Amino acid sequence: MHETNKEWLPGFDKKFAELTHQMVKDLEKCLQCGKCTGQCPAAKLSSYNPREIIRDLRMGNVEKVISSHELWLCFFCSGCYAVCPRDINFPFAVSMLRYAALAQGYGWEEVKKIKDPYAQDYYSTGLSVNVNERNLGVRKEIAKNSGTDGRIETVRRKMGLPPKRRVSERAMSEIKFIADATGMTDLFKEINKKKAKEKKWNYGSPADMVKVKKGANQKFIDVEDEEKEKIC
Amino acid sequence: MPRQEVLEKTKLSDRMFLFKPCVGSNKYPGLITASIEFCRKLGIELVTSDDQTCCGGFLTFTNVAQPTSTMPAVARNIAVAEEMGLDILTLCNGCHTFLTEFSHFMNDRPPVKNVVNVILSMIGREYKGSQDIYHSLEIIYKLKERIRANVTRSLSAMRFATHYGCHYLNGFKKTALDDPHMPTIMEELIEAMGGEIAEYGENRTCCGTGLTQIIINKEDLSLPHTKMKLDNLNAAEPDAVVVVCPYCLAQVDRMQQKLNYRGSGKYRVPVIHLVQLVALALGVDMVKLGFEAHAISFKNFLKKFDSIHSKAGVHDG
Amino acid sequence: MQIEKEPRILAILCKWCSYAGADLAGTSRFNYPANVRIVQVPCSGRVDPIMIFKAFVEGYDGVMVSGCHPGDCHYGTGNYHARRRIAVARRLLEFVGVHPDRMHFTWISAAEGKKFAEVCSEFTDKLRHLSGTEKTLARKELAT
Amino acid sequence: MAKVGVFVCHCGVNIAAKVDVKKVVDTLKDMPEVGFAEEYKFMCSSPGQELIRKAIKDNSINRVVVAACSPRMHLPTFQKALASEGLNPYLVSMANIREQCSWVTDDPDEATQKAIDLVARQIKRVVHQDPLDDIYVPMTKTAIVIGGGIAGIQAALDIADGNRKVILLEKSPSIGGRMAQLDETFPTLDCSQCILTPKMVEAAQHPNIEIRVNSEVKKVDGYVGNFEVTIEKKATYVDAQKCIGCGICQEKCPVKIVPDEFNAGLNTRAAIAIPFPQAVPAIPVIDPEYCRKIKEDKCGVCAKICPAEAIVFDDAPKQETVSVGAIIVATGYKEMDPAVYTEYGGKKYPDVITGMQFERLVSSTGPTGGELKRPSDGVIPKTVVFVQCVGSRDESKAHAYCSGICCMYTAKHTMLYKHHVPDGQGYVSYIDVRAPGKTYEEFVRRAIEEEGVRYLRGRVAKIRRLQNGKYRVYTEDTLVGRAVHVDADMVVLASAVEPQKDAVDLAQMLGIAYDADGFYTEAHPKLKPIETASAGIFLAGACQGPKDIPTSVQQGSAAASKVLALFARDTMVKSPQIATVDPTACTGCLTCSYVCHYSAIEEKEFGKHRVAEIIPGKCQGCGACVATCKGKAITLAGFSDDEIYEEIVSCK
Ligand SMILES: Cc1cc2nc3c(=O)[nH]c(=O)nc-3n(C[C@H](O)[C@H](O)[C@H](O)COP(=O)(O)OP(=O)(O)OC[C@H]3O[C@@H](n4cnc5c(N)ncnc54)[C@H](O)[C@@H]3O)c2cc1C
Ligand SMILES: Cc1cc2nc3c(=O)[nH]c(=O)nc-3n(C[C@H](O)[C@H](O)[C@H](O)COP(=O)(O)OP(=O)(O)OC[C@H]3O[C@@H](n4cnc5c(N)ncnc54)[C@H](O)[C@@H]3O)c2cc1C
Ligand code: SF4
Ligand code: SF4
Ligand code: SF4
Ligand code: SF4
Ligand code: SF4
Ligand code: SF4
Ligand code: SF4
Ligand code: SF4
Repeated sequence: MHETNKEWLPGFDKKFAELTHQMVKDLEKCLQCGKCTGQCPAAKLSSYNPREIIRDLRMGNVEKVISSHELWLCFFCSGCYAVCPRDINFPFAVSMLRYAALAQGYGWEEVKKIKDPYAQDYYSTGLSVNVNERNLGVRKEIAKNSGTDGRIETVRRKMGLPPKRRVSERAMSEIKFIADATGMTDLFKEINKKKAKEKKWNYGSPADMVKVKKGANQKFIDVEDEEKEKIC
Repeated sequence: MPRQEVLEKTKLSDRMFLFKPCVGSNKYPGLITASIEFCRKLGIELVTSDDQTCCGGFLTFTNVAQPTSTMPAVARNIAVAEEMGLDILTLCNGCHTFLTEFSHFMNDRPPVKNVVNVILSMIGREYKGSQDIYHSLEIIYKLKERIRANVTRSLSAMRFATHYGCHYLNGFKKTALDDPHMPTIMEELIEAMGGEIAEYGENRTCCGTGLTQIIINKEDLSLPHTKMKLDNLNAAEPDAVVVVCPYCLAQVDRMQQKLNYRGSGKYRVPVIHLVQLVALALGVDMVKLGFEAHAISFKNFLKKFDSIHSKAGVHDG
Repeated sequence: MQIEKEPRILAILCKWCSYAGADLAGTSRFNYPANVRIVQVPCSGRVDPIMIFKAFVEGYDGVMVSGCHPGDCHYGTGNYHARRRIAVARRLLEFVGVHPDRMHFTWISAAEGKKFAEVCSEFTDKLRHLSGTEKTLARKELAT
Repeated sequence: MAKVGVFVCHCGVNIAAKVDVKKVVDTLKDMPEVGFAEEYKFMCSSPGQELIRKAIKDNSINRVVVAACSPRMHLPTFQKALASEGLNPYLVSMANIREQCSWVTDDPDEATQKAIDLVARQIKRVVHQDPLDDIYVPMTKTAIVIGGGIAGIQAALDIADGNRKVILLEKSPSIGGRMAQLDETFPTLDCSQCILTPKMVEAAQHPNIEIRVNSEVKKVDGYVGNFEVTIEKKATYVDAQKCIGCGICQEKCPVKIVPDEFNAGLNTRAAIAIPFPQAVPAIPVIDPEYCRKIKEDKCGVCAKICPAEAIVFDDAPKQETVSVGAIIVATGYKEMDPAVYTEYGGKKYPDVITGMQFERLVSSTGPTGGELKRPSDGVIPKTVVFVQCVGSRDESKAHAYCSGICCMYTAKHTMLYKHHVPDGQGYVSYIDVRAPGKTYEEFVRRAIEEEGVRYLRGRVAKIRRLQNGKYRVYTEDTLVGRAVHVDADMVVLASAVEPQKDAVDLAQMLGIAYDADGFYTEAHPKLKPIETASAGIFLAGACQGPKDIPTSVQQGSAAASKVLALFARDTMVKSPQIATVDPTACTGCLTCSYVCHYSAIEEKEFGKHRVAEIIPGKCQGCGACVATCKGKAITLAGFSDDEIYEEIVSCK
């Protein structure tokens, strides 16, 4: 049931020692009461279960957690923190665990999805949101509502604003400097190149595997079927 | 923290730094103009700067950048406001969270702060940690009585649902202005402006953006979740839903369009940021509210609003 | 008269927990170095830093103070007072040139005979490794 | 001139096998202080003691050192030997050459050397020892019990049966406490009122018990044996002497909007009311906040109608000071207000009620006459969720501790529920079921197995009201790891047991300790669970920590036996090893009074100065003050600076 290696994976603990040790200490406070999961939006729709992830971490099943699909299901809504009787800031732990996953080669395909729309824009415009509306449907609605071509640039002009928000030259050069100096730029490049490791584990009780939850992630159910033997 | 204590800690000044949110700028520009205009009416000058970029903290929590990279990026943005000697007003739950969390982190750990300042010194800036960072709810609630006294377009007979979003109330459960499970400040504000409240059960449920879920697991998690929330919201039949975060705004606004497009129901509740609502009630020029940039039309909303006002014989200021 | 070159230790023990713990070390026959001398006080809260200085002046190589575990003090809070006073004493010792490690503060319950014997042995070991010079210096200063 | 007799024991071979006893005696007998030295096989035996007695007589020694085992073992033995020869028992000292020497040292030479050293030190020390006299304190053999719940009633009855006078003080209008509000009680499901009422009546009729209701403690002076307690009786506006308890007044009073405390706020009552039908005493009290006569000088109906002319509108609080020898604190607990649980609706949802409200809802003396109907619309709830640990085991919102009783009363509630609504379904949300009492686990199993209650392991995350009037209760079934919800008609919150609001104020008046939560702290968690750190003040019931009825009653009886044991003597003997202040050396800084755990140090006038004074009856002899006093103005008898420093210095 449990991994034999009860330690944090090599490398990870060194790099994030300060943060992770505090985090693991925090997780020790968990009562396993389930209040977090009881209100978790992701748990409602999938086999994700914050309490179980904490349980696994406490039992030393670190690799199981960081190689799981479930790690990438958290909404970061902090609802779990808001109700937790021991004030465990679980979304923070998730964020750290995702770094741990990346350090071990898992989850790169997920951050790639994020990097493309947001990080790329940040690097080139200083903002993580682009003025170009990618969704044509939305553009059509805006066109209808505003009597324009539906582009935000046009609406902004109509409001007496420049077509898109200005970011100064100085600001651009500064954030590029920071990005280059601190390795952000390299990481962006790395994200493009990285090929994700295959995920090893997934959660979910046997009951979840038979019963497809309404609106639940079909993809995960498939995986669960394949992985059934491994878990039981 | 009891509400009174937070209110006492909240300092109002006649000049504040308006921290422009990315979504607010390039998708819903009305947020920024409405803020500037309504604050002007209440005697507060909001200052912006082109040196301000995306807050930067966002990149950490989406794991596309290491905290070591984003810490200086966040500090740089705060430093821009510090150089002007202004406290920061944020319009976004995310900006507020990231700026606050990172500044606490640096203020509590002088060695981290020092390292960050070494990097900032190379671009000629310094992070001091001297200015306060406020969520728009804190400032607007503090202004409640001033707002009440200056309403020129009462919201009477208009029914509003509220959506507080996650990060401010949940993430700061010990220090936020209101209770994470049963907040009332927005309701109080709406009532102060003459509006009515449409209650619905899923008020405190996440909008579904989920910081990254809108990208990572859009179809499987984010969308079904938002749909569930919207169905519940629809049943309360509000004239509009009021939010305090541009990400929530984008999600609730745009996902309605998406669901309509897919034929998964009829969703047409306009989504309005609190600053736009205050600006509306205080009589700010309609163009500055930027309703035209929203996907869900304000046509019916404004029709009802206008008919009430023409009946009452009230005219735009 | 003491065994030559072996460090000499004064152990100031509270009557309720630590003294009883030392007794238990005896009843259980846990040997420990013969140069340990025990003084009984009603409570570790009775321990005055001057007692500790006095001991160093008198030529002890180390002083150990032990009371009941936190929360178990027979007199409620005496051990907390002790902890605070000893922290101050430690700084003073350092100031006058006595290595602060020559003073050991610990909690030993009536059931921890083994712990008492172990602490005595470990403390003796530690004192063996500390050079005597700085203590001599201190003695001179204190004596004048 | 001190003349010390030294007696070195072989303890069979226990000492003699390692220590060369003879050498010890030979080395020490020439010390100038020593007047006599001898060795013997068993010093603690009768012949051993005789040796000491003889030396006192024949060699006129006036101090004794016995080198033997631990003083914890035999010091009293040798003290008695001294006393029997007319020598003050505090003039003996023991060198512990067994536990500290022969048993822990390998090498015989080292052991002998150490033994000589240890004995020599005690010889030096004993010279500094002063004769001490035991302290005798006279006492008042009347007790006061503060709080008239089941624990207080039990304590009062036991003391009264022991033929001592006792005052039973209760701040509300009736004794009975929380138990009077309960319906049936675990683990036997007998009716609470049926077993409590006879005790209440017995207390009221007992010649040795004086019940004082509507009364609170305002001030406590003195110390064990001689406390002076100032009591304030609140204005009740009804003359208890005249009232015949007919109850006409409460029927006729037009103001019927006072929240009924006894029914946990589920209904309202009149401004003048007897708290509940079985109250003892059954005398009404007017609530001045609601009475129209008192507030606006209108009405006056009750005065007109009262057959006994018992109404006195110009009543005022009265204070009185009583002398008592011992105090039992039995002030009980209160149920936490779950309003902070906004995720459970705060107080917004009428059908989300507390455990105590549920008790009243199913009680035949309750607002519905024992029919279980939910508060909002009177519908019989077919699905009820019982939520455990509300406010307990939750350091974030309320308390880190476990309330101890709610697991059991929740199991009881599910059974009572099934008895009222046989076709209903009960759910229990729990984290762990804590049922360690006798037959408790069996009781819980009965709820699960026989009554079909569904126990769901998981803390309730939130409750939302649905359009159809039901309440959706969200939780996780942690045993299968799935987020689930139950749609219930009613929800019962097992709200935490909390100390009384004024618990800390009372503790400070009494000078007793309390923990971070406000529960009173016992002198020792295992061995002195009834005593407080202040002599003569004892604890009983839930004021010390959450407790069920059996334990509260046990503690009530135990506290009574402590009081009776105290009262069995005419005076109190106390160890004379206490601290005294030398007023000429004291600077009056009173630093000492802050460290004293027993509030034994007070201020007094000394000439023109203010100095510290230690109350012998309160001082327990810990010595914390001695170490604190910068002016060395305090001496602790038996552990004076002279005695301790001599031990340190005389080490060779
Ligand atoms: C919902 C519920 C159900 C329960 N069911 C059971 C059960 O089935 N079986 C069981 O064994 N236990 C049960 N209990 C526990 C039971 O109520 C307690 O164990 C018991 O009441 C404790 O008795 P007590 O005398 O210590 O305190 P209390 O009953 O609280 O009595 C204390 C008395 O002191 C008075 N007082 C307080 N402060 C002062 C003051 N300053 N001056 C003067 N008077 C003061 C109060 O007015 C009160 O009358 C239940 C508890 C609850 C909440
Ligand atoms: C493994 C374990 C760990 C524990 N740890 C703790 C702990 O950490 N803290 C705690 O509070 N409690 C602890 N306990 C519980 C504790 O041991 C009991 O609460 C306590 O010992 C009960 O004391 P007692 O006097 O009632 O009974 P006992 O200790 O059983 O004493 C009864 C005595 O009566 C004698 N006796 C029996 N029959 C007769 C007879 N017919 N005639 C004459 N004499 C007789 C027996 O020989 C015995 O000496 C622990 C128990 C166990 C098993
Ligand atoms: S709510 Fe907190 S304590 Fe409870 S299971 Fe979740 S993390 Fe653990
Ligand atoms: S932050 Fe993540 S784990 Fe916590 S409730 Fe939200 S989705 Fe669930
Ligand atoms: S009417 Fe008079 S006698 Fe009767 S209960 Fe009321 S006060 Fe007492
Ligand atoms: S005088 Fe007061 S208590 Fe009496 S009947 Fe009138 S309102 Fe009620
Ligand atoms: S007794 Fe049971 S319900 Fe009550 S706090 Fe303890 S574990 Fe929770
Ligand atoms: S039987 Fe023992 S181990 Fe089991 S629950 Fe009871 S007290 Fe705990
Ligand atoms: S500390 Fe010493 S000097 Fe100060 S009041 Fe107490 S006895 Fe007097
Ligand atoms: S010896 Fe202890 S109990 Fe006595 S007065 Fe001093 S501090 Fe108080």
